[in-house]
Amino acid sequence: MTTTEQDGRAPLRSVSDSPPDAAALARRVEEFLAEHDPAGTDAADFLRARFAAGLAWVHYPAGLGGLGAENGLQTAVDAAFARAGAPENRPRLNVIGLGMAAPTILRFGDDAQKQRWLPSLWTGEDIWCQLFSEPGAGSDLAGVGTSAVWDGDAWVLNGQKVWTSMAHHARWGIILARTDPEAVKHRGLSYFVVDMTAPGVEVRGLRQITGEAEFNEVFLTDVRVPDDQRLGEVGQGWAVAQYTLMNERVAIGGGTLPRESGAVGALAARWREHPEARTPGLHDRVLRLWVRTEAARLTAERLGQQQAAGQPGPEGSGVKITYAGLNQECSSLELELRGEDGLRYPDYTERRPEVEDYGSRDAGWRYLRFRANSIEGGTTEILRNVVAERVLGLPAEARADKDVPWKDLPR
Amino acid sequence: MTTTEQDGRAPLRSVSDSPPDAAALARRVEEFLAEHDPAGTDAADFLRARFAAGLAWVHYPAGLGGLGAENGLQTAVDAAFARAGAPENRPRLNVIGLGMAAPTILRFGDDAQKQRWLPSLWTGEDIWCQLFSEPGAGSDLAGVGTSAVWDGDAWVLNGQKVWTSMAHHARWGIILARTDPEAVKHRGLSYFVVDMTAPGVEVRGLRQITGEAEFNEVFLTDVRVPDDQRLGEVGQGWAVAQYTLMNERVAIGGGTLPRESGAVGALAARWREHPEARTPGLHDRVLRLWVRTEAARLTAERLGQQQAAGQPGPEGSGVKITYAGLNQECSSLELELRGEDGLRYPDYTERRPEVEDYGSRDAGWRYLRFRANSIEGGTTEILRNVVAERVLGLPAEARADKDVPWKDLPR
Amino acid sequence: MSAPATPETGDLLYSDVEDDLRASVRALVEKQAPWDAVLRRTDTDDAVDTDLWKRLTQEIGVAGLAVPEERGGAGASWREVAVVAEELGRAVAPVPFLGTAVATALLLGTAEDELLASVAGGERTAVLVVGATRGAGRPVPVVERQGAGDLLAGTVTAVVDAVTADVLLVPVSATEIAVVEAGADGGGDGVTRTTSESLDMTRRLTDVTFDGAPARIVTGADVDHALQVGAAVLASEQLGLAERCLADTVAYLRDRHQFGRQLASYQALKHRLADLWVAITQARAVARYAARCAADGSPDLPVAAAVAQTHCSEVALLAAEDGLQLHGGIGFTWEHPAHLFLKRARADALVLGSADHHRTVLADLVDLPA
Amino acid sequence: MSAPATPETGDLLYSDVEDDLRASVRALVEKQAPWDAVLRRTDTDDAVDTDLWKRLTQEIGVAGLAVPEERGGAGASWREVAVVAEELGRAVAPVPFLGTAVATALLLGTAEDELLASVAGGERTAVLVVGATRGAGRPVPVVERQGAGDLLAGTVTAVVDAVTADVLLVPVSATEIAVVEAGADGGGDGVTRTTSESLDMTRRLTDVTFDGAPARIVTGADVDHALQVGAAVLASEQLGLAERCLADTVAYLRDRHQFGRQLASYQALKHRLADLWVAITQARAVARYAARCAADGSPDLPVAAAVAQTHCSEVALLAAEDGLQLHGGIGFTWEHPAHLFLKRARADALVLGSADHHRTVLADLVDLPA
Repeated sequence: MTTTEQDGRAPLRSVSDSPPDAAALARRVEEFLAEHDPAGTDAADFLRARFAAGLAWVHYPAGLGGLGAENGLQTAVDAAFARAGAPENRPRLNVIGLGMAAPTILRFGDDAQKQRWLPSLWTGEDIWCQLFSEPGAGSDLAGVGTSAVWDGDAWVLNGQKVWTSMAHHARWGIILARTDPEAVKHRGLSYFVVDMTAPGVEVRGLRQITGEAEFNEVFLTDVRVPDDQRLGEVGQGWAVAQYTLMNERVAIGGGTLPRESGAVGALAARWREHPEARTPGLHDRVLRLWVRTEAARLTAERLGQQQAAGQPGPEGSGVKITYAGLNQECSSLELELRGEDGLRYPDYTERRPEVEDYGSRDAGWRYLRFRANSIEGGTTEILRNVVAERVLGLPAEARADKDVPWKDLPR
Repeated sequence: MTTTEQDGRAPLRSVSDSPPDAAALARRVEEFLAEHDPAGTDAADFLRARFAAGLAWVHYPAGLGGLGAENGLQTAVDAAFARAGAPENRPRLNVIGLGMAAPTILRFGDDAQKQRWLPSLWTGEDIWCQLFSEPGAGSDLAGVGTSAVWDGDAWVLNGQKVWTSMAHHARWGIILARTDPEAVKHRGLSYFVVDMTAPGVEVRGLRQITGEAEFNEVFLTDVRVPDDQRLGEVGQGWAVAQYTLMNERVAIGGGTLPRESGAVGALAARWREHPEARTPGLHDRVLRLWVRTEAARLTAERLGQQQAAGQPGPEGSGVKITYAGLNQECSSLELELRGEDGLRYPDYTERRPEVEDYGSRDAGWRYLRFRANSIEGGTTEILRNVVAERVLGLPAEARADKDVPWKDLPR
Repeated sequence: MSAPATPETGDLLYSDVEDDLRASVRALVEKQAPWDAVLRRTDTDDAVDTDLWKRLTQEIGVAGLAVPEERGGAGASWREVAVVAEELGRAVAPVPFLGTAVATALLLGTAEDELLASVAGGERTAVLVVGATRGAGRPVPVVERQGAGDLLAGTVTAVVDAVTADVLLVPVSATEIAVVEAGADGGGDGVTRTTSESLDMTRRLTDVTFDGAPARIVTGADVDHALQVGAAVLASEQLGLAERCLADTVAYLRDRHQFGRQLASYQALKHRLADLWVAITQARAVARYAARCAADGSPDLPVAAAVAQTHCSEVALLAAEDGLQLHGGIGFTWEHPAHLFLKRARADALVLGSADHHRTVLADLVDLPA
Repeated sequence: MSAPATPETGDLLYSDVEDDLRASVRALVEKQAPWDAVLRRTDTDDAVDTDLWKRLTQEIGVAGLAVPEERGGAGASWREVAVVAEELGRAVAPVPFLGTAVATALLLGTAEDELLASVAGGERTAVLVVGATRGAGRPVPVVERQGAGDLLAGTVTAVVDAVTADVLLVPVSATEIAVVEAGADGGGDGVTRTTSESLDMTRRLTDVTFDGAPARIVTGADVDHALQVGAAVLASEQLGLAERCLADTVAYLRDRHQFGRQLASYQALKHRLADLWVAITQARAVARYAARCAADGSPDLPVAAAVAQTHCSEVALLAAEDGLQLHGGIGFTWEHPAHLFLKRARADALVLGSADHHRTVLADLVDLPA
């Protein structure tokens, strides 16, 4: 499949042989904006044209939304488009697609797959989700049991996934499934792209302790997936999934993070606004959390500077552990400051949450939601293992699952 | 060997067939005191006579310092002697002998051994020490490497022991040594009584972080130990040592422990005496430690009540963990309250400490000394394992030393 | 200034009678209100399990344990009340037991024998109308009396166990309580009750507004004492909850495998559970001591209650938070009971005064001034 | 009242120049003052390693790093000073570096160019005469001036790095400093110094008594600013110490076997070390930020120094205490270095103000009032 004028996409612009530098990119953005007035162009058309012009992710190859430029140059391009009032590509709704699916497709997909999925992914026309975790495979992701069995002309998938963000919005899902239960668990996996509108895919909201259903369970019953929706070789699924997860790390930018951002902000604001609730004991705890948050902020800043200087450090795991704890402790103390108000709750009715802006939510909601911070995206316990083993070089935990066929493991 | 009048001991009093109850014991004490005026009798003579009368440890058999009475009846007997101003048997200096060696001799010794060692042990004429820990075998006591080799007419011991309290006062030592390095480590051990005045026994003070030498290192070089100084069978040393250690547990009496005893007492006193040092932040910390200490006190009381009611609970490990932490945190906070004074130290000169009364020592000394509380007598880490495995029934730690000859273990 | 004297500790163990009582309560609660039933109820408007309450009071007599036989009770003591609280905390049972305990402690000091007997028998429920976070040792806000008659006017927010109370006990001065009949349908003359969603779904808070409500004025009630007794009872509830969280977590970690190993075999998790177990043994000791002080009229009750609340609040919260964490993702779902315990533990840490409040009270009681 | 503004962070990394400086200092210190030599010195009366100090100042120039070239220094900055502090903390080196840093920060604000140059060159050492625990943000007690002349009278207790100082800088009013020549033998006219055993054996405290000591009065010195710079330098010392404790402990646990396994393979120990490592990455970030604020004259220095001291005091103490614990019995012996670090860390947590003091200072600075 190639991009054509018929399907509404602009033709590929011929690009010079050497990748553009910052100045050249700035010129291209300027030219593009001159040709496509953000105010006067349909948003979808604008985004398709921007993709075609190679200004989507400039470090991607030409023809796939990029110009083969250096990775660090994207920020300035995005800023220029933002200043011009250009439409956005639903970055929050498609965070999985943009952050995890796209780099995996680029790395493991063939040309047809890249051409098929990347354009509509980047423009936000198609939302993506990630079907990895299962009820029986959380921290131990390689233990997934969803089966994929070859049936003449397609893979037939059966199983249950859980903790799937955006599944109720998604057109496509990346999925890790077991193609060989006789193999040792890391070697019996393969990686597919599932059409979330295909027969047999059922998405159910998963109600959580806040009362809402932010995540989903996804049930797969005899879902047929063509072989051209496989990424990577059969049995290579674990390596592909590892690559996906490597891209999960939150990128920490080079700019200065605001002091008092995050959960301590609401706590400090409450402290300032309610002198009647102050006690010496609470004061000490507020100050301790303020200092720890400031230390965490400077640590994240330093990590960003290291990454920018090409010294990627392993501090990321530490930063995640720290922020999870701070969110939990700050919101808990905030409830205490609120006293009677802290014992009320707005509404436990089951519903889909509208936005992800935690700052606007009730203190009780935040206290509950933040409990997941030390579980989602790697539990604090697993991250401590990571630090101990990969950073400090301490011996790995003993494992009993290395030389046993997956089907024979205790579950 | 039997007790005779020649060696200064009173002849055995004939005892009735059924063991005496509390009232009978009280009468016997009264009679004994009438016959032996504490004020007018030589202390050693008095103690020997008390042993012979079976009023030393009334639950021991007749002839061995006891009358076969119930265990709980000793407290009243001791109290009656104390009220009468009877001489003491050096209980603090001989804490190892009275608390650990004696029950082990009673349980594993033959008649001759019991008669040989128990009388002079109880009277305090002979101080005992315990030669268990080694530089290479701390928490993992069964790994001891001190060797005992049979050489015609005696065992020849070579090795190094460490953390030996009282060794510089001791006449006898109980020792765990390896008689079979080819066996798996728990099975190659035997248990002996060593004459601390024998050739080849060298006791050196072990200086600790307070500057003092409270403990010792004991070096054994070709020390000959006759076979009649072995307790238990050859190869049974581990079981004997386990019995000794079981007796290490601090007995918690039935009486009411004083509120604010222990390290929090000095902290609270400092707080009361120095209002100029008070800050709100420190106040909160003092109160937290006060509450934790009170909780620990009530927990120890409850444990004592359980034991008195014949429901021995496993709470002892928890109590030890808790007090170690409280001692450390209270003394550390006390240094902070003291400010400048907390930065001074009386004297780091190497010397033997006179007494064990921590309350009379400088705050800095206590801070340093209490660091050992979470190491000596079972580290906090090992005790957490004990609670997790024996109380909560969680799986034991994986071990690599179960089926390997001791000599082949990594060290 | 000097170190406080050491009061006699008294018996901190459970008696055979208490063990039997525990078994009865547990059997009834497990049958009538297993956690999934408790959870389902939270999505309804019937916040209180009135059926369970009826059986607890009438079959087991839980409301009359601390009331002498001659005044219509069972003639047991606050020790037995505390054992029931442990079991109800274990089950996060949605019944007005805590409020009844406080009201009973209050009524015991008055001459309200008829009311006391009916509360003890479970025919009526009564509740002290003060805000949920109010702890002993601070002046209790009072509701205004209108004119010469005994008509009340004012609002008390966030009252525990007021949803279904028949009788409201309202502080109107430092020494006087107004007794207000709330009416069978929840709205007596001049009384409006508004029950809103609460963080702790199993113990909702009610705002009570009086607008000319007729009342009978009673003297002899000691609100601070009642709140101290309540703190002792609440500490036992927290103990029961913490034990449940630990037991559930141990069971889960033994059952669940990751990387081919039982989760329970990971030492870092083992040590966390060991520390939690140690904290719970302490919670048991302080809760038992507070209960025995309440039972024996010990002058050390103010200290015992403050220590118990400070300590048990933190232990219950730790048990609930660690329990949820160690369950991983499943503990974050609505359909798992972990959140019921978390919400109760988080709220309980504020109910009847926060740990911070109780430490401040203790500072005066044990002569450790600011 | 509102949230504080966010100052620019600046560069928190180490430059190549700083890396080279670190390597030079480490090489010298490892050769001249390995831990067993430091330990042996503590049993002598020569508390300060004057020989090491001479080589540090003359071969590497550590005393002049923050002094401009035109005033006799190396023209580097407080960033480089902080790197040296890390290395000296790592070695608990008994040299008057911290005192020199504070004195230098003070003198930079005055016209005392000759004295500043001689301090920068290591020919003389100077020290600010205030008690060891005094932190920025509180009024500094002053020594009395006698009569019309500039003769001092009074005692200042527990001064850091005063053992071998040639020049004493004594606050005599809110804005004035008296410069006192202490004399080569430690006892100038009217000056008595008494150095006693100190908890931290490698940094002993000195009581300084003035009895008619002649002095030269100097203006322009900002004691609070000097103490803030000192706090930033001390934070780096604490960072270095914490890193050393972690490294030593990791090495020990990898080497030591119990129950047939490396101690380093026990997950509970692994997680403790992981947490310590995380805390140290934070200590590095806050210490670097404080150093950069001192270097660049940032108005955020008071906040940065208070945050750094609060955090690094606790991290260094944790590293030293956990380090000793995880070494087991051997760490409790005199002949193992663990106690050198423990004593320094425990003392450092009070030097230039405790964490509690710095939190109180922060409360004002960031508008979180009591």
